[in-house]
Amino acid sequence: MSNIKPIADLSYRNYDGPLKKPGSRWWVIAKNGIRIALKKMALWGLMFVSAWYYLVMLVVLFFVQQITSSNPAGAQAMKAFMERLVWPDQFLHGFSYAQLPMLIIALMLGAGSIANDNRANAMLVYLSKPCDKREYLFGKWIGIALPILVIMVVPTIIFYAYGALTFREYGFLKDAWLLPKMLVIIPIAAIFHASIVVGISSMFNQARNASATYAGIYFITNFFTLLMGGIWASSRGETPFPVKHLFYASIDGVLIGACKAIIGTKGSAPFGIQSQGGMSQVPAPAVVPILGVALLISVVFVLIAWRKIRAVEVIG
Amino acid sequence: MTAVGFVSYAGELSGMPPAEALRRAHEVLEYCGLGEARYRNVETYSTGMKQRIKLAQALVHGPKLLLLDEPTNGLDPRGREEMLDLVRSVSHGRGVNVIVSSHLLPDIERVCDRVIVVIKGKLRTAGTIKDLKKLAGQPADVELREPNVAFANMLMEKGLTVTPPKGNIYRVQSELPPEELLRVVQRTALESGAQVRGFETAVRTLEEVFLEALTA
Amino acid sequence: MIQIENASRWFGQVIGVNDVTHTIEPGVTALLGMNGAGKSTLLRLITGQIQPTTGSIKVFGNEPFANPEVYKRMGYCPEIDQFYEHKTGRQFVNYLARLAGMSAAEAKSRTDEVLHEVGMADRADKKLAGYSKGMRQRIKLAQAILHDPDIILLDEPLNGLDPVGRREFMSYLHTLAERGKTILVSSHILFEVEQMTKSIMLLHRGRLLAAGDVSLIREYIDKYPHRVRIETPQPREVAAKLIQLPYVLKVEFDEWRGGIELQTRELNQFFAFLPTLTTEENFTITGFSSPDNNLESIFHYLIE
Amino acid sequence: MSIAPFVFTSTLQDMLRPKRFAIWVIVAIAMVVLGQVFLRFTPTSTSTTAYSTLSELIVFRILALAAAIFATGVVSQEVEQKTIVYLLTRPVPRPVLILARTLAASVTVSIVGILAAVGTALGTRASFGDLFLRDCSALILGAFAYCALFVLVSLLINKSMVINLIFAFGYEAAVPKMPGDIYKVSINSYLMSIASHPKIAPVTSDAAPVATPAAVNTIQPGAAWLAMIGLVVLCSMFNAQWFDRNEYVPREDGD
Repeated sequence: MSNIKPIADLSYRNYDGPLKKPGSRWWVIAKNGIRIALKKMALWGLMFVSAWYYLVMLVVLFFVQQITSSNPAGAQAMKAFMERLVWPDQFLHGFSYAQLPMLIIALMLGAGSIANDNRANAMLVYLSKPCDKREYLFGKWIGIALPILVIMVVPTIIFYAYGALTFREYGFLKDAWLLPKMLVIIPIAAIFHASIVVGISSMFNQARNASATYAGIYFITNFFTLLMGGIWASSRGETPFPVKHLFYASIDGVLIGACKAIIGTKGSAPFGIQSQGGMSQVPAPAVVPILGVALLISVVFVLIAWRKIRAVEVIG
Repeated sequence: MTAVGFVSYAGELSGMPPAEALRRAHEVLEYCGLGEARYRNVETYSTGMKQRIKLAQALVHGPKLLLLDEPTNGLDPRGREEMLDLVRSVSHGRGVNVIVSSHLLPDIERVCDRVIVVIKGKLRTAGTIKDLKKLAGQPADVELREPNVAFANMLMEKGLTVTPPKGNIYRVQSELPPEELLRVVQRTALESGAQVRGFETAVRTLEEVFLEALTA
Repeated sequence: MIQIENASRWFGQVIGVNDVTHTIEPGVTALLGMNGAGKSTLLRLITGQIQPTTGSIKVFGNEPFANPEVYKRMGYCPEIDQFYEHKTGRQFVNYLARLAGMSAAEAKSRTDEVLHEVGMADRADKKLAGYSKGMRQRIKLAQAILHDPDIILLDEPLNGLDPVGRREFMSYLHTLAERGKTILVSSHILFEVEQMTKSIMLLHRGRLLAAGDVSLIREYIDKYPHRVRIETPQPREVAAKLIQLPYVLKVEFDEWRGGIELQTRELNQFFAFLPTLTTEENFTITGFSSPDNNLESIFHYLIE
Repeated sequence: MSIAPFVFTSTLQDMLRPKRFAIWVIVAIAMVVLGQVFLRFTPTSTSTTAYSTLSELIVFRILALAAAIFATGVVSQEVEQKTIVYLLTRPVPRPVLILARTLAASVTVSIVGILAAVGTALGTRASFGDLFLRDCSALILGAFAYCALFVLVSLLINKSMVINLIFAFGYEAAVPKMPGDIYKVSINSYLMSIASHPKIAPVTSDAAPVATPAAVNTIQPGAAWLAMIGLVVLCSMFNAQWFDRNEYVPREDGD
């Protein structure tokens, strides 16, 4: 018994424990990115803000129900209101009003993702580990796409469940494919946001500049949509060719257009307010081209990120 | 990101399971002398501590080969000493082979056993530092309290070759064994009124080895 | 000539420099200290980038803060590694030469001259972004000696240079010092500082802990008596002899490398006595040296 | 004082360097395209009204944006990138340094403004008549005013770019349209009075008002000129004194 030395040797000892093969590093990177983001309180606030349309609709529908059940006269008004409600449009509005908060969330998650690594030239740390560029980029990308996907899906499912349970007789379930369609467009939106942010983040070495640029692009293209909307509204009759398509030529325009196309609705004023014309009724673009544009933009930005990520800065 | 977070993240990136990575992160931070600052945010670290955490994240997954690029860059004297001791303690007798690249040759002498000199992409000299520093003919370096010309001349009269002094250090060449040579040197010093403050077998500094390799 | 009288400087609550008084003479002076001891602050005070909170600093007799007169005769090599990345090395140095008041032609010739001196004559036409650390350092050194200043302040001048570059620049500094220039070098690499100069200024937590000639300073460190190491195959016998000497305080045996190490305050007396051991009493001693007679140990003793 | 010309020309060269100035040329070209598009889609407007609308809505915004960007290049960008130490330890009096650099920035921004105005005129096929010349003088004066002001802000606050941008896009866009006399406190109103565009027909639609009619602007061009020149002189004198007295050392752990 006595040959065990009473005092341990705390000097450096080697680690010979298990080492996983490369291929699982992207989840490590993604998990780390999400953990850092979740620490920011603003993110939680934005999550609720992004679902504000659904929340408001829930409150509106709840009160409409209360009023009608209390006095029969109200029932008449409620039936009229319910008839007017086009359910797919509620999801369209829920989805489109979520895009701006989504953009901000994407920036919070991803603006610094590669930019900070560029500044701290942490690329040396990553790529000197058994983790190659593919995993690095995919890890960073998932770190943005996954949270956005979850933040958008949860309110949609809650609203769908509430609608399906209480408003079946008002034709909520008329379009049986409504939920599956939403479950198609939401991942596309997540891919779209994540790819752009990853691409832009890799072009800078400061999160601040990356966010400023992306915000700049967003507002400039948005201004463009505003202009087109204005022109479309003022020339009520026929819609000159470019306007119908250029209307969707902004960051959230592409997504809103894709959502309209997938759900297959012309769109209507929010909250079931009666109004004809106006921007919300610009006809939906064709499905394939708008999705093609969305995916093309995503691929382009991911390629930008791929080219920009280099362990050693080779200067000509 | 805290130090522990960063090092365990680096561990996971190397393939370690999360639990192992965290345990090992604490251990490695302790070795690198960052034990008490392990929960602090890495951005608040001083340059010295940043150099040490770089070493920590390189060691976390128990590498067999460690590549260090200018490990003592930007460190103050005490920081450099600690870093050099750290590198020595990690490598000698621990099965970790270390390659250090640095412009500070005395640092290299302190840490490394072997040296490779690469000039313009080609390998010029290689070998253990002990051999490279050996000087043919075992000359001795005699350090006087202050330079003394008489002392040098007297030595030469006694058949010893003396190179011109660098500061107050004279290099004396002879076939005598060191203790005999010392006696001769000290007797000459007494005669010439000089005071000998140091007597060592002369060695080439690594810098001389480098410069020689350059001109070869 | 630089006179510093009771100069101190705070950044909010952080103490940069605290009541430093010293006059820096022509020749090479080394500014030493740990990270955060106040070296950069002192350099910024002397180069007039900041003003002292108390006390005063005089360079050539007048206030350096935002004072073009002083800058005409002062060169400064900062520690930063930032440049105008889009310019080439030659353009950068030429730009600063023109700013120093030189005419276009004068600036061009002086730039070529200086680039040659720092060994960058043939490589100065690439964009600064693509320079190695050593090349950037040489460009910084070039702009510091551009207008042949009488005072040159260098913050970590050899940072990133290869051994040959270091050797060349140290000898270059030596020639400048001989031409009567006042050179202040802030550096962490003590064995290089030792080869450059004997006179140092040691800052510690903002205070000037020691200033002057290194060997003189060594005398005053009485907490750590001088050490002498003796290589001998008869350690015990030699030790027995040495213990008799009144001024020998302590003798240690080095198990690992053999030989003995002793401590004494009277180096002169000891070294006067030592020859008797080898010549008269026939002890075999193969060598002896004083291991702590270098700047590193002095720095270590003072900072503890 | 002989060093001032060099400081001015070197800074101007630096600001007009292709990599940095190209974006503004592209903006001018974009104005040509925008002019065409605007003309085609608003059949009711003639080329002068189109030019005036676009000039007021976009060209003067571009001017303010360029001023915010180039003004930071005068001092605060150098401080942030720590290269300011090379300028401050040169034998150049600080007032000369900052005034010459601000002048260079103002000239650059004027060029940007005029390029944009030329682009708009080409786009809307407007004649280069006296309306265009009035616009140019307003743009040049605006460039000097904005640059002097934004350099002043950059001397006082270190993260000044954001504040300048908010001023350029928020304050300068909103205040001139406010009722009452408050519009007299915004540079844009003075520039508008110098440029004195003809009353523009409002382009309204129920969705989002694209351009609202300008509030009644009672500033006389002469008074406007005086006000602007006064502003430039005042700011420049303040900048010179302030820069000469204060420390501009990049912030990092005070070693």
